[in-house]
Amino acid sequence: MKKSIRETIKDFLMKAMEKGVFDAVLIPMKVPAGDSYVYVLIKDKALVKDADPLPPVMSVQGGKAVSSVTRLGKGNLKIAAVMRPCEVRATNELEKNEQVNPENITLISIDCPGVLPLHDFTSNPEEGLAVFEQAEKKHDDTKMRPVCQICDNSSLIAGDLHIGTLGAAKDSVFLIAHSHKGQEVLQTLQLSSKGSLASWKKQVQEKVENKKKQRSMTHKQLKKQIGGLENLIDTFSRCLNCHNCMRACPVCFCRLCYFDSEKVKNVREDYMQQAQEKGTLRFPPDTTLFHIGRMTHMSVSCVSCGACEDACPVSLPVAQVFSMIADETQGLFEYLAGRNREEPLPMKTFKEDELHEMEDAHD
Amino acid sequence: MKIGVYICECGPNIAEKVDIDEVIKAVKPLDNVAVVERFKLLCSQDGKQFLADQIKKHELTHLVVAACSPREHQQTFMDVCEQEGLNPYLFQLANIREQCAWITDDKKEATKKAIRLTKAAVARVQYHTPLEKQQIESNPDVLVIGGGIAGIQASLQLAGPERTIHLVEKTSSLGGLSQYYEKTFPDMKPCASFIKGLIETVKNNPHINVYTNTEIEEILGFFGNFEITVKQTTTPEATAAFEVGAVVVATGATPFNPEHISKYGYQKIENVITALDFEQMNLSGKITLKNGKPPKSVAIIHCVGREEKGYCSQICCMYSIKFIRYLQKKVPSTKITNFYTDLCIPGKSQQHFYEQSLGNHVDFIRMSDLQITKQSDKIQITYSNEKDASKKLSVDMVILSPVLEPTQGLSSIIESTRISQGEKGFLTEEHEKIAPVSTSTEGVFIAGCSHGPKSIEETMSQAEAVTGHILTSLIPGQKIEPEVKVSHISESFCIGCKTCLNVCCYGAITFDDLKKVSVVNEVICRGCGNCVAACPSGAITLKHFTHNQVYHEVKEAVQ
Amino acid sequence: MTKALVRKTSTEQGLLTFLQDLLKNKVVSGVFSLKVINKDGDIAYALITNPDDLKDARPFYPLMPENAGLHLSRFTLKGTAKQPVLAVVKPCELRGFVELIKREQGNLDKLITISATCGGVFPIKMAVSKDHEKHLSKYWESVKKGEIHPEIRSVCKACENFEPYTADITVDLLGNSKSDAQLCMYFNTNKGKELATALKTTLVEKDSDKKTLDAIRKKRTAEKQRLFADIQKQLNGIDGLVNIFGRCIGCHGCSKVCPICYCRLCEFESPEAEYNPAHFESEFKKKGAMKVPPGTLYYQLGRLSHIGISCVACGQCEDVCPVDIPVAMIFKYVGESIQTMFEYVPGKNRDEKIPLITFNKEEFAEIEE
Amino acid sequence: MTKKEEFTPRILAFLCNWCSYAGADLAGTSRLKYPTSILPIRVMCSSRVDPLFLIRGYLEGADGVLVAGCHPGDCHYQEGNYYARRRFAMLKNIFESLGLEKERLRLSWVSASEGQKYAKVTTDFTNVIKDIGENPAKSKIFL
Repeated sequence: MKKSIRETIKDFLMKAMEKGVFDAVLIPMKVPAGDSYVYVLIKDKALVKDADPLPPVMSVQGGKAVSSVTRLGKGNLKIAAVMRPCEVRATNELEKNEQVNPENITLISIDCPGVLPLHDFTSNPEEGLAVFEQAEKKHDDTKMRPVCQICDNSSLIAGDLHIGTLGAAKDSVFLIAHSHKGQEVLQTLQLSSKGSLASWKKQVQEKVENKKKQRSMTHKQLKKQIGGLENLIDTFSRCLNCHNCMRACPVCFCRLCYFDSEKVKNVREDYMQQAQEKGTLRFPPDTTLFHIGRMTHMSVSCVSCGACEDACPVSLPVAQVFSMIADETQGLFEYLAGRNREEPLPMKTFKEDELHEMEDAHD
Repeated sequence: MKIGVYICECGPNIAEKVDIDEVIKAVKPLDNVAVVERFKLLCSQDGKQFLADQIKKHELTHLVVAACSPREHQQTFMDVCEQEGLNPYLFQLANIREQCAWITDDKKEATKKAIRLTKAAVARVQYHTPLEKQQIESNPDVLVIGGGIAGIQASLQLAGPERTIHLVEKTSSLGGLSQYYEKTFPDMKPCASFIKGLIETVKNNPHINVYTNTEIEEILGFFGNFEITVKQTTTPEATAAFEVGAVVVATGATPFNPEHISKYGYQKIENVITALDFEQMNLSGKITLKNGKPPKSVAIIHCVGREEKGYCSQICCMYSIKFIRYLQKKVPSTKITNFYTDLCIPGKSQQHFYEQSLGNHVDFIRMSDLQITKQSDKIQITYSNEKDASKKLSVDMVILSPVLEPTQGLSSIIESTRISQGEKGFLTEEHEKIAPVSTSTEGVFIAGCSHGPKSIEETMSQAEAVTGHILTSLIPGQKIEPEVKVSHISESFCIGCKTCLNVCCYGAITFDDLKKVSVVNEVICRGCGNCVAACPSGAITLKHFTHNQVYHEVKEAVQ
Repeated sequence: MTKALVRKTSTEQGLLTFLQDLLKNKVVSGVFSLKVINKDGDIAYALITNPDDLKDARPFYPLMPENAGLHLSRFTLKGTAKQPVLAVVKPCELRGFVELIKREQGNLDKLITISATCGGVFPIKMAVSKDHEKHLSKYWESVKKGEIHPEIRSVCKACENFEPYTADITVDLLGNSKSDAQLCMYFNTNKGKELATALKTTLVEKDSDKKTLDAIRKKRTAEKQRLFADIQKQLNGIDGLVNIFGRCIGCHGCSKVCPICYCRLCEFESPEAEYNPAHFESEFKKKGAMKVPPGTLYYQLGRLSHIGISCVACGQCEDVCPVDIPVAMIFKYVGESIQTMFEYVPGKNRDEKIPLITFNKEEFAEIEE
Repeated sequence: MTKKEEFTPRILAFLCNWCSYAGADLAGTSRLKYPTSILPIRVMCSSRVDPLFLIRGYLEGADGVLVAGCHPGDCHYQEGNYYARRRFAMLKNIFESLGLEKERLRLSWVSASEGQKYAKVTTDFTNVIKDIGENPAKSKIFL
């Protein structure tokens, strides 16, 4: 039955393309081998049929996709990007870092049921599909990625247009404009939102509330588990230094990561010295440095999308740890990554009267 | 960005074969194209004026011309740009004549291709960046290595109030081999006396510094700015250093020494001498045997060492014939027999010279398996000719005419100039046909027998060719303009694997051991782009042939 | 005949004692080896300077968390070597390091290498849940018998270069039936022998068991041909490539862990490799749609052209691929075919030039048509 | 067969400035006829031709790629074409191993005086390509 909600969404998109509201759509599509989904930028309306606005996995984070299409310029095409809320938020963060040109892009988000761990799906697509369908039906996310299970922003509207599926009547969806751009789209398609959103809002609120509970619980446990240097080092010591997490992360946009650069490479005798101080030096020595360092670089922009954990070959709970840290650091500045395009990046601004709790009392 | 696109009708050449209006229609709508026009003949005076006016009128930032091959008129149009203050490297020429209009009778197909090529040019030009000609100070002085006829000739022609020549000779005297030759072939004009004269003029020339008993220690730098260190081999040893803008390698050649080939009996049998011994004897005025008597019969053996060295020196036959003249003059009655394997008498006057030298006392025998032995007071020559084997002939004197082989001990020169040596040990020219006296190192030239066995005549013309090169490219007081389209290595992307150093055959890339990155010397780089394709990091760009310029041309072409 | 050290003790214990003696007697200042690094018993590379810490070392543990070639490169690249260090690595890691040395990315100053005839390793993903541990005893059995353990990575099953090429010391492991009762190490170089001299250990004349090793190689070759046949079936033209690489997410993790991908910034991450809007628009003309991010197949083919010639088939790329693309097997398959063409075995001989930085005037006349 | 006729291939020809580009010009000035399918890209030396150009050209939909340079020993830059040949040999081998039509790649030595040869090479390369058919990469979305 959710299938047809997908159809509804695609019909909407195709209609919009007919009317020339959009020239192209950026949307996930199943790969020919059928074992995964990737983003595709579609100009030929007919191809939209093969797309899937709500795929069971998130192989590439939508923010990355939008960035790679618009980083070098807005282009001549009006593009609708259909993504999950966390992907829209990542897009907004990237815009704040000049990695996205929003001018010709309309960001469309959909209520997110979560996604399956990428590795689980690719290793057995058929089963994956079945599992996901069930999960969607039953609103049961126990099979979804851990970080999705504690996501309290699965319906957050941060783009131009949002498609609400929660609390919607059979085969129908809520179309919620969230910006001037979004309103224009609905107007040109004579879809100006009249109907009440009450039922959607209600369900969203319920969902958010119990997710918030789960989230703080999980984070508490996690803190116990990894808190303290010893545990932290142990957790990350299995890390292979492949830096897949950084490469999959939408807000890690650096061309060359600091931790891949010369700056972290020492001369031979320094390594010897470090080893001799401790008796043993795990090699390379900067695994923990990398993760903590990365936190300082991007945790204020982390949208808890889980791409990092999906990409980790040794299944470190990266996404969970980072979502925990992100809540803390973003909380400091009453900031929520990507929630609002206008909100300046905490590290690019300051208030004169803030964070006094951090300083020694002056007297 | 405002690109102007101009399509040349080239009279009927393009207009009749390509539907130019179609091309215009296809190009007009492209991004950044400000204007598209056709013109009857863009390389004409009017054409150039037209382009100039267009650049001004439309304030063009880039120019594309669709016309003939870049090998025809690229420079013409680049000059127009330069005059109009538009950087000439913001221009691209689409070849729609040689490689489009002229290759088919199908106008439709030709038009399609013309459109592709022009669009590709437009796509490419958008990625062009202005390039500035750089100018560097240059030193007009020249180092000439080798005081033989080639070195002397080059020095005399180059030396002048504004150009000092440093002439370095390994031995104690100038003149090289030819100072021992009484006469030259085929004109039988005086040689030794002529050389003496030259040596005097060299010594008296205030603009030539002669260094005898001196060898090259090191040659550093590049065209226009070489730093030279030389070492005197006399005791006490002394070194000198000076700077020059160009180097001429005229290290000559030496006759092959037949001593080790027993069949010739050289140094074992009396009155068996080499060509050089004979030249010296002749120059001293008398041709005699050891016992002071004139020889009644003489055998001249050609092609000595040809088999061993694997090449023909192309001059041995000629000087052997010259020896006939010496003998006919000094010991008229003597009987002369020439033994050769192949007779080599090339050139316009040599044949005549040969025929004149024939006479009733002169024999030419094509021989094989030759053997020279002592026979009481005479010398016996055993040989086979076309007809019968092991024939015998006894003579008073045998002259061995050996091939020339390259001078030894050039390693320091070769290493420090990075010029290359062929398998036979002679120096290799840059290109056999299009650059016969230049070498792979710009500013280093070769003249005379160091490049291969040569007659004095050829040696002279090589020396003159070299002088011509230097006089036109290294003008006193004028800066030199090195190639603009050269490689550049991004310090931040280079990982220092030295792949580029390995593939560069000009030694244009050096390694910065402090930063552990490769660095291009833009003055030495010739801009082939080999290092660019070799670099896995994409850290090297070839100016005007960057990845993006080529790639976007490619992409648009196959669209 | 080669000089060998033979001791009546299990290979692992014997080797550890040997290493301990070297550290204790300051013959070397550090030992670079796999080691248990946390309470969960995870294994990773470590630079050990304290002899006591060697008790947790697991020299030839059948896992490859990272290609040690990368580490040795990073360790030796900068600064001058003062203290001698001994590295215990697997044959393909050593070959990777040699390829890096050829690219000026490391050196062998005061670095002694020990390697062993290698029985292959388990996929790293197995180690996450420690699944591999239940196979360990069986694994060591099959190593003794010189058989291919069913659970090791495919590239290992297909590896014919299990004999280290340039190691100073080779530990006799694979096909050595006596390995848990007897340590046998071959000292191939003076660098290696000096260690023995320093410890006043007497070496005997001994030859490695060529027959057994050849037999093993035969098995591996057969397995390789089988696996190559499989991959070849999948690699049928552009459609095959799209099927295999279609799910590539362009994380470039494969290049990050590759011992041959040594570039500071990968060409495919450089500004030159970025696609501008015009590119997408022109792609539409042809196809009406295109994958985002684009160029994933271009990247794979390009990487093949960059490192295929030196690929040591260590399998790291496949281990870390988030979408389980059989990268390693493909690179081994294509790589070997190029390498054979140039008669080049990466990492076999330090003095052999990388084929792409040299040439032979007489070669490949047939390729020009 | 008719299908084959309809299809006009797009063939990239990387030509070195000194020999092959001059040779191609000569073919034109001598009014030799050869297919318009050939799209010349001028480079200074065949050694500038980065294998990546060929890969990209192929993925962009070129039906064939020709690399032409000076004859061995005649390279304007000494040895460039020997390196070009190695890189080409490697790439061709990669194509073969991956089951891609290696016939789409071609290397040819054409001197400045070989207009005839250039016309011949381009003509029969075009025919070869016509036989293989269009480059399937043209229509692939998931590259």
